[in-house]
Amino acid sequence: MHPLPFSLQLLNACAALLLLLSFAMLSQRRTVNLVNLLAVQGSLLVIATLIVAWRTGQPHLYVSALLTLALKVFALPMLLHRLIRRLNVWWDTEPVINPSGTMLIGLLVVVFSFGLAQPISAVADTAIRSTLGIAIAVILLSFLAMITRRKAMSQVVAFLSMENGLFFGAMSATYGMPMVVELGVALDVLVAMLVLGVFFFQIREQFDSLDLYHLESLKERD
Amino acid sequence: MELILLLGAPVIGALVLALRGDRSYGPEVNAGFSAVTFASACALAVRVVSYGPLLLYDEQFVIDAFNVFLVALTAFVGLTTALFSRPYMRVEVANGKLGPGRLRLYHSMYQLFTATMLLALTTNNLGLLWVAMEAATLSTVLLVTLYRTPASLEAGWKYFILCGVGIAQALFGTMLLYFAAEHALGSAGVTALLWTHLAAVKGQLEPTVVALAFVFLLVGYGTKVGLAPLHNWLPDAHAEGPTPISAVLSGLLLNVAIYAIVRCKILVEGSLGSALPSQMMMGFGLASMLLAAFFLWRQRDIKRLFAYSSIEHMGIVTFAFGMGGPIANFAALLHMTVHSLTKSAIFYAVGHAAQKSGSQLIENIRGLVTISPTIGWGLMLGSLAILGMPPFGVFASEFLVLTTAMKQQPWATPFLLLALGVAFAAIFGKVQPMVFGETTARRLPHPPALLPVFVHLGLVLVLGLWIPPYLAAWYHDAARLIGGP
Amino acid sequence: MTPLAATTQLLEIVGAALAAPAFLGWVNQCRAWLQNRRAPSLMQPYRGLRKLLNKDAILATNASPLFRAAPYVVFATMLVAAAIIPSMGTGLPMSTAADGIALVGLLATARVFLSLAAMDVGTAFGTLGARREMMVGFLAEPALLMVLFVAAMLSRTTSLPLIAETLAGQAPALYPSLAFTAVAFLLVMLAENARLPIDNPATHLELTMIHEAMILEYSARHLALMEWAAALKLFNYACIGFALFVPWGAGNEASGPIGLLLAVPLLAIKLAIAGAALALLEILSAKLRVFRAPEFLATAFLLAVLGLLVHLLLET
Amino acid sequence: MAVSFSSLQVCLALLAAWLVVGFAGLLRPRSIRFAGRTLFPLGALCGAALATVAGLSLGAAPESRVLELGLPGLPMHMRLDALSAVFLVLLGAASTAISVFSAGYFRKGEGTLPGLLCLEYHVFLAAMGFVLLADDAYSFMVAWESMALSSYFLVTTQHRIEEIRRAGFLYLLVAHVGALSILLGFGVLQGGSWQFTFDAMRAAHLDATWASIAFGLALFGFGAKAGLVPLHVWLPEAHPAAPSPVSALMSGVMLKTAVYGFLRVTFDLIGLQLWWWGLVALGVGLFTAFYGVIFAAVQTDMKRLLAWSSIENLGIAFAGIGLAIIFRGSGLGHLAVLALVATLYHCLNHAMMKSLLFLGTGSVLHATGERNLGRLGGLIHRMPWVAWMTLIGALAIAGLPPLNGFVSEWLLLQAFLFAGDVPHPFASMLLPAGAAIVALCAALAGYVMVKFYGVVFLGQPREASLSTARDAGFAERVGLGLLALGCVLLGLFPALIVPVLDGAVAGLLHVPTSRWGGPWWLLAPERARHATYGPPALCLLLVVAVVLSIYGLRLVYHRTVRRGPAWDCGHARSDARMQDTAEGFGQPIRHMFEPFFEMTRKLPSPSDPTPTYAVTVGDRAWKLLYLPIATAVHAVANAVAWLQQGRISTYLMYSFATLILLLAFVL
Repeated sequence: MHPLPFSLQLLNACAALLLLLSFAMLSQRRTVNLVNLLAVQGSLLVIATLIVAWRTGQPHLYVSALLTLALKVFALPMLLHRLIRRLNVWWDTEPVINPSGTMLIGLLVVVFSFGLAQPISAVADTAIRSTLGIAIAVILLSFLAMITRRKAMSQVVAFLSMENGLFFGAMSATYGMPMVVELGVALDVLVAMLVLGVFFFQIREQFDSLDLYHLESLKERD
Repeated sequence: MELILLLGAPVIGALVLALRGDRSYGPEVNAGFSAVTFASACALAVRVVSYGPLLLYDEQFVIDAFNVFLVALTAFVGLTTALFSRPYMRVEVANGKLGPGRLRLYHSMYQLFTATMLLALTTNNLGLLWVAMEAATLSTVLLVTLYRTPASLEAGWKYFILCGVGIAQALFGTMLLYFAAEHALGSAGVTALLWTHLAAVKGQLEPTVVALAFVFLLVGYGTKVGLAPLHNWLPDAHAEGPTPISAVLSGLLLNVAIYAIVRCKILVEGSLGSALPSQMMMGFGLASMLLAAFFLWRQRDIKRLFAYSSIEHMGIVTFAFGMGGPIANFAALLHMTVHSLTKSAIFYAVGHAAQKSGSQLIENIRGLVTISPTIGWGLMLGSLAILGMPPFGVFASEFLVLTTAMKQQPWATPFLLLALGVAFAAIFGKVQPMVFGETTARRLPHPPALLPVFVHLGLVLVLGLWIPPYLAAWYHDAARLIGGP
Repeated sequence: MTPLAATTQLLEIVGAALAAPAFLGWVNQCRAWLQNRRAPSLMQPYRGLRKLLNKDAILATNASPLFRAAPYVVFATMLVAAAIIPSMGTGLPMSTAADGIALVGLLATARVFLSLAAMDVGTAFGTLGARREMMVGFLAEPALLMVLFVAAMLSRTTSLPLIAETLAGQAPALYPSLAFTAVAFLLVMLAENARLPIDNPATHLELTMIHEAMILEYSARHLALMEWAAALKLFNYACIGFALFVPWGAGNEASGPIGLLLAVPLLAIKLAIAGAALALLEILSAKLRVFRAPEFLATAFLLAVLGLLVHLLLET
Repeated sequence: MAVSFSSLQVCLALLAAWLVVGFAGLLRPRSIRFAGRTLFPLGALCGAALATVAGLSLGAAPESRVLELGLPGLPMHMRLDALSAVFLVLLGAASTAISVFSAGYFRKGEGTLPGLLCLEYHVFLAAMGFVLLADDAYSFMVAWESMALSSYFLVTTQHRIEEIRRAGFLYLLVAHVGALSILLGFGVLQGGSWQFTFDAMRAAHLDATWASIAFGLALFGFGAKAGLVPLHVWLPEAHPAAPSPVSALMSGVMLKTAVYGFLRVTFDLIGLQLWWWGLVALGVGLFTAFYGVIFAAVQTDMKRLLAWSSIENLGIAFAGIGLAIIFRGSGLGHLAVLALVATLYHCLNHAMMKSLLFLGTGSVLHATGERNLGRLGGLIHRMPWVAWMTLIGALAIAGLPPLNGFVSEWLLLQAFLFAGDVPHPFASMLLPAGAAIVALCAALAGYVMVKFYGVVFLGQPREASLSTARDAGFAERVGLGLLALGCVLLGLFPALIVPVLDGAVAGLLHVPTSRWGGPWWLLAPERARHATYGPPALCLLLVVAVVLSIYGLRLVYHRTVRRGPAWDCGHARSDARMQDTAEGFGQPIRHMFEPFFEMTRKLPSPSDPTPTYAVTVGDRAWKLLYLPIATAVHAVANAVAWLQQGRISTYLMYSFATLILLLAFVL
């Protein structure tokens, strides 16, 4: 078989890096680094988008790349850094499951998501179908991260990386969603971040920390 | 035209109230905007009933039998809740639970919430549907945490995270649908997310992809419906927010989420042609009913009690939609209507009851009939209605669901019987001492607004004895639209 | 109704009313003889009645009208019962009005009124007697009913004269079911008529007495009626026994007046034998404790039901 | 010009009138006089009219009509056929008397406001009427549950008392579960034709399995309302809790709607009847009857005693139905008719006598404020009217000729006599035992009634306070009198009533009606060979005999009657405490049927200076059935609660697991 065009190789490389990043986030315990990793993820996303845009020459992809750049590379990480500084939550406590165990589960999740992607990419005629599996993997991995985290902040970061995974999946499978939807999604993410900001401060002033074990009083088990 | 008014009124209302919501006339303004919304909804309904389904604004909006009655219902309950929240919020302010700022927030977010629900109901674009659902979550999160108590913050956080994650799954599902649609329609771009187009080509959608998509959509929107085991945010959020919000969350938001699921189910079933979606929905429905019934058994907080009862009833609706077929769908639609009317009425009564006895704990609420018969009877009749006692409308739908299940899914009937029986024992056993017996309640600074309670209960009563023909026609059309095995 | 039937009917009622005390006397006589005592004369019960009828009646201060009415009701029921039991003849017009089941009902009515009257004055003995009487009754009544059921199933009818006729008409065959029920009937008869081993008609010991305890408060004419009714009851039971188990010889339309005339002495003979047998049974058996009475009657009840099953098993 | 209404229209109008009367109560909710002097008499008038109309319609052909109410595609169908008419007569007649009684009964300050009470009362009546007229599953269920609901509110009239609330809760819970099972039964019956009208169900053909399931569900559902063991527990709680007229209505009429529904479903809606169903119903019915009567015998609360006796009577009724099913299932239609006639007659009787007794207890309760048999006695002197009326009821329910209770017993035993004709040897072996149990229950009922009447009305008053008791007022007397009259008439003229019932039942079973022979005074059922019963004649004989004995004595006896203290076997002093108590009177039964009772005895120690002895008799059903269920539910609830730990990671894990599982399921 003839080798893939360079652009596609580049894209696959991005995909691989994304996967790597999400593993890193899974293991990372320093909140600042988490945010940085998120920013890197965002920039990889931008690159991937640009590649696809250049290959397919769809104008609206450039716009969405711009949007991503603004939102996920600059706005959100800055906001998060600000919050970290203001609420000085630099470290996450010991995760629910120890990192090695998490890694193992993560591995299984990756296998599962590749298996999941098979039937879909089988019908995909887009040139970049192989990346869909990675998108799903990123989504599920960040889900896993959310489960294992104990600090509100790191949970939120994981949540955002899940958004990234979704975005990447959308782009790799279908060259991105229609414009109106992308705008809406972006708006929602932004608002969500703002709400989160408010939240953090409220939680802070109530419990003067962002540990999630403060938030375990409403339950049925007694 | 009506549509613009329908969606515009609440948005403008949100802006206005964000600035002036804390004035003495704020609640009235709030109610006023809701009234406008309701009026336009009625106009829209009339138009659809007379001219049939509408596609508006280059097909971005669809109004058909299925969603128009939900729109009307949403607007109506929105209005009555606004009326109810007038005295309720005044009392809260008088009790010093709220400041002007939060009152502004409350009123504007209330309107915004209405707007997002109406958007979610009317839009034809699955992407926009998703956006609207997410927006609905966001607009209510801050309302759940309105009191800033630790419990309310916790509830808000769980609500935010769980629903956020769930909704993310739904987005992925939407994306997969889009992906499948592109292959079916061959055309990229906006039209591939328009429900009408998808419905047109649902036969050709790639089954495996669609099946996967449905799983993501079901888990995603199912989280917002509160299907067990995705329901964990629901009792907290419903119990900790202000009662009017509990009323609309229980009465309306759940309906909207169900609506989203059913819209997707129509497509998926069309493409799969298998009973897979039905089985999943029936499974979720039964699980929710049973779990909720047993959770009901050990509730101490009156609002949590009725929150769980909402889960149970959503389970019934999901089960009914899962069974499919004209009668089950009809029953499910009817059940959505009567449930939202009854449940909101109950929450109105509960709100005042809790204010009167200064506590949400069931053991602190006693003998309501003796101090204020209206609240007492409202709560009693409401609970009996929600428990499926004739001649209230809830019974009508449960009648159809049970009889249908007995013939189509006999294996499920023991579970239904168990769930309904346990739920009855649990709820009634807790409500009776609250209503009867020696009293502990006290007077309120503002006279409670119980008109909404009895208006709702009256409507439910009427629906139990006589369903007006045009309403029945709606239901039938919608049921036909939803189809099923 | 034919004149013969009318006469039979009249004869039965009057005969029963008059002969009943004599039968009681006869039983007592036999018992005395069997116990090697000098026996009271056959007329003794009549003398007792006359004596009572010549005394002033004393009513307890808080006795209600029910108390006064009861003796008449009890006596009347017994009289009517006598009217529908084919003792001398089977052509009884009145028996169309009440069949076997109704007969049991009549006896129950008598029992209930007796007990209510006993409770009316509100003495310790009265209520005690009433309770024991009802205890005996609620087991004896269904047993008697089952006995009648067997006969009714054998003869496909519940009207007593017809039962007697059919049973008499059939070739004398051995009916095992009838054997069972005969024993059951005997037990019921002993219990219902306050005879040993259930009750001792001769004592006023509170531990033993049932029937006597109930009529303690009665005096003079009321007491006379009660005693008379008791004698009638015994007589009736005897006649029921004859009708079911030795139905032969009762007169009917076919046999005409002669048959009726023959039936009278025949009945006398039957009564004589039955009375002697009853006395023999009584002296052979000892008084049971009241707690044991239910077991005794339960046996009767079970025997009767057993007879019914045997009938369905073997004879259909 | 003359306008003619069909009887069905008139019946519906009368039910509507009841509703109107009820809502009129809200006009002046606090006025006893308005409710008592105006509304309840009006309700009584409606009841009388209803009874008359239904009675007149008995001969006529069934007529049905469709109301513009109900679900779309399922308007409310109403139908008036002979069976409904019979029960409507029952409802109308009993409710007339009870309403008249209620007019004088309710007093100030008894919990619910009189106006509201009036509303609930008449809604209750109307709901029962609609149950009898409903001709489709939906309207039947609506009426059925409305009946339960309104009666629940009536039971909890004095909602301040804890155990009354408990009783109400238990009652509504059992009623609701029963209703759900009836509902499922209809779900089976409509047999795939999405028509819930009874006509469609008649048309639908079920195979044996589904038919049996439907029968089972109906037996469970209607049994819960009729108080069949072990679903009877609500009954002895709810009846004492309710005001006496309500107890009378519930016991006298509402329980009969269960019989009606069971008949309707079993013989009318289910196409086929299998004979072994009959064995089931017969067995349950007989066990219920026996269980009920022995528990009645050991009660110490007069209304509880009557409630248990109601359980017994409903058990007898279901036994009769079971017998009918056995006959029907073995192709002996004519005998089935005999058994069913007996059952219906028993229902009519029970409606009369049990209402009479409950109303009697109501008057006693108002006069003395006592329900405990241990504190009553000697009331025949204080309240003669109530006492004599109640005596009639007591004798009737004890099944003594020539009153009405005996007639149904007679008919039922006549039906049992044909056990030999049943082709299934097993059944024909069991039936005689059944007859024996019926006889035993009848005899025990006599025991119970002697205890009830003797302890309440006879003997010496056990409390000094009883001397102030006053006889019932005018309205109450009239109500009692009407019911007593009903008992006597039903007892004396079965020959006039039974053929009508025969017509109704024969129509139900599609069996040719038969002559019930004899002149007006003689009951000579053709279906039962050579068996005749002429209550008027019998009664005449008794009267003549009494009169003769009185005057006969007058001839030979000239002495006077003196009053004196009780002799009491020469005991020096005997006071009221020496009389047998209710517990004492129940002692032999406790002794004999010990295994059935959950007894807790409190025995004094020999050294106790003030010894006290107490024995309480409990129902084993609680320990054997209900407590285990409750504990099981509780355990499950606790286990389920473990799921909700309050930790958000756990919740996320649930979502994650669900997602993965479903995806794996799809792949």
